[in-house]
Amino acid sequence: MTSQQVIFIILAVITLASGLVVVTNRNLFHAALAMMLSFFGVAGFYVLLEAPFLAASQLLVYIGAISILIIFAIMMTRRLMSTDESPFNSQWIAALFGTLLIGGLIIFVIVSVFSPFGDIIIANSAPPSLAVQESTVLLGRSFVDPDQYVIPFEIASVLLLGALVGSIAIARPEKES
Amino acid sequence: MNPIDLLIATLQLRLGEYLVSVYGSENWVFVVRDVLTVLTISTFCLLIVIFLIWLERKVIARMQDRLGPNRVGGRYGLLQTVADVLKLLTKESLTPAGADKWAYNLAPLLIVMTALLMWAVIPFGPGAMGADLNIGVFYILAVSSVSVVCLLLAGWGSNNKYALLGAFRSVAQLVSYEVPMVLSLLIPIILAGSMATEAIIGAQYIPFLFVIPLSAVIFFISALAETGRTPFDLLEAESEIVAGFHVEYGGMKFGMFFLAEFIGTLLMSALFVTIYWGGYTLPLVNLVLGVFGLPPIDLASLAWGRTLSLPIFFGKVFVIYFVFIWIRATLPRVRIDQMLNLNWKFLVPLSLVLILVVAIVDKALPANTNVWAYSGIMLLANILIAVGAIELLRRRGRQERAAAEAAHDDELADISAEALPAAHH
Amino acid sequence: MIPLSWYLIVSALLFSIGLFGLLARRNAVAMLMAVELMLNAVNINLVAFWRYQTPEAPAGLAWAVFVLTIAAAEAAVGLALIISVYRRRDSVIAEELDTLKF
Amino acid sequence: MTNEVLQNWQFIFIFVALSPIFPAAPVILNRLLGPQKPNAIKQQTYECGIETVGDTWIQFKVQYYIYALIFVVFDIEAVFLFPIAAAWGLLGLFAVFEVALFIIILAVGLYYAWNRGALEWF
Repeated sequence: MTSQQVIFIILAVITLASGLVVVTNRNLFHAALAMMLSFFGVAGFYVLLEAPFLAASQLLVYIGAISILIIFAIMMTRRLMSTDESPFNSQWIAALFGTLLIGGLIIFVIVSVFSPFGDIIIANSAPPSLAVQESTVLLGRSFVDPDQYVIPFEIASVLLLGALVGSIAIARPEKES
Repeated sequence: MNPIDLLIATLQLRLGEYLVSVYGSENWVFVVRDVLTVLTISTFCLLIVIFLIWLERKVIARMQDRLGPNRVGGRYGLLQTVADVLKLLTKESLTPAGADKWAYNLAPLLIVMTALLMWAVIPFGPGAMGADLNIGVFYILAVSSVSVVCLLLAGWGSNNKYALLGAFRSVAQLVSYEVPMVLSLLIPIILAGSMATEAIIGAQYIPFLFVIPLSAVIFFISALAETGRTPFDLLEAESEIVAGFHVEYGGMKFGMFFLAEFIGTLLMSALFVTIYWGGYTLPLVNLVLGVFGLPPIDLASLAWGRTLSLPIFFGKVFVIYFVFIWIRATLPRVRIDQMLNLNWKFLVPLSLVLILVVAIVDKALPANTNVWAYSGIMLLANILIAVGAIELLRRRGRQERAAAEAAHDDELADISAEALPAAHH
Repeated sequence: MIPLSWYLIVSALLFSIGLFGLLARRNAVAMLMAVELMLNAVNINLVAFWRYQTPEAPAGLAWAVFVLTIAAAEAAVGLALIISVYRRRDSVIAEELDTLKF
Repeated sequence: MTNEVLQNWQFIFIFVALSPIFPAAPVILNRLLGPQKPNAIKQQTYECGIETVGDTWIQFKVQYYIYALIFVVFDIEAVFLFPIAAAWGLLGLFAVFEVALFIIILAVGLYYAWNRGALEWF
């Protein structure tokens, strides 16, 4: 086992275990903490996949921004965070079976594509070496390249504008007249 | 492995290269080297704080015409901080009733971790750095954004109204000032064409401080706010919210917040030096040497270059750090609405304008422009924007003052109009 | 060397965990957190396929950044809605917000 | 890990793994050295000597949330702009217009927030 594989397994355990805590913990604040840990594990995967820029973005956006929004929302709606009630709704058993079915199906497909049980469609081998070391520069160029992602790039700014305007309009309390 | 070579390699800060030359490029050699580097950087950070606290107390005392620490450790009170650390170590460590134990205990740990982790990409000398990541500056921003979460953890975990209120204030402040900091850091990256810290140092033929001074000023102001230093120390505001998010912490757990603040301030100085002042190099000296036709000093080619660059680097860092202390001794604390207005209504629009102008100027100039002409035009653009912004502020300030005075006069008129008839009766 | 399938399996598991949370949690904020987990799982897939299949074109990276954008926009608007609903109805339990049923 | 990019990141992994030691050691030392005599009064919430009233739950301002909102939007903007800035030297004149458009659209958002009074501390 190489050191990369060891790191991968540690990260996978961190990500999945804290993911489970997120969906099962009664204390919402602890769930949010676990969610941050899970995000952190995902950032580790990005590093292993040689996308360090995305790993840093993951920290900056998910942990530094989205988690803060979520914790704010938890605190603002905190009065209802009673810890004795069940965290699940009435349909949770059906949800569990449905999820197991879907998850099992996806994993079955992955295993049958990549493993000796089925026909090997995609070679399950080492990644090709990166031709361009600077994947970040490649990414930056693709955002403003008219042949690539310039339209999504501009649409993203419109989406952000919409989100900003919409959420300010929704979240601001009505002016007392 | 020869002990004398080992010693020389250590003193030259080339231990990693020495180990590789002896044992070959095995992975375990790199692991050993990395572990040693981590231990060195972290221990250095923990120990320098003892000195920094002493320095801060002494300098502020001098600026306020006091003596400062002068009992423990001789005439200059050199060991005062050591005594303070011992005191913190022997205090009872309390956990307040009703505290969220996870959050309460995790916060001091995490905040020091983030403060330490940022040092990984700061170059102390040519090649002497933890890891030369190609996203260096962005990595620092990402790690520093995690520290915001720690404050929320501390505030929430303490089960204290003041702590929670302090945490909310801190988050509003840190989160707000992260925006101009991020935006101002884009500008040196545009100029250097890379996010790696060492590449940015290499790009500074003329230090960026003299090419894009406005970006440096915006960065410095937001660094003040990000580290929670005066005039932006609303995080602690002893007189308003007791001590902010760490009111319930005592002993070494409190010490950790203190530690993180000082490491963070030193890091911001180091980052400023790296990005705007040529880091461990001597660009201005090299320019003067160039005028006389002498070759520039190239530390990277010297065997002892890394060791020699340390005093250069830390000399600059302590100059910037001194400015931090100076500002603390000079300016009073701002109000929370002033702090937020300064950020959102001044710094953010200003840095957006600055990015646009720098981007346009950079592309408008032909690619083969002389570095002096390029820097001169950039500097001119910066000065023009700064003058324009100040003029705008002045006009706005005059308007507001006029409006306030008019309102005040009206009030006076109303009072006298009401009061006079009453006096007749 | 890590096979591509490892990433895909982890991503599938994370997606399933998120899906379960979305379907089974009562609290609307918790449901939103589960959605964020699912988006993360998708991102792992995008980046893994980019790295193993088309490392020369940054398609996976670029779309991962767009997913990041959408996740942020979704969290901002979703949480604003939750806070607004909480202010009016004094509840963030998804089952209790059933006015449209009647 | 033979790859150079991963070689650098291996250092970060090691740093992350080792860094908890440095804050944890003094805290644990404090535990060992300091006295341990907790009692109910000592552990009460500190509010300048006044007995605490009510729950810690406070109806705090939605304003804090709005600042966080605007921050999130600009944070994402940074994620887009940083790789573009790093690649700036390789880009043509056309990129300036695209980036300017991008920034101006977001500046409109800031202007809206300003105009709506969302930036006022009330």
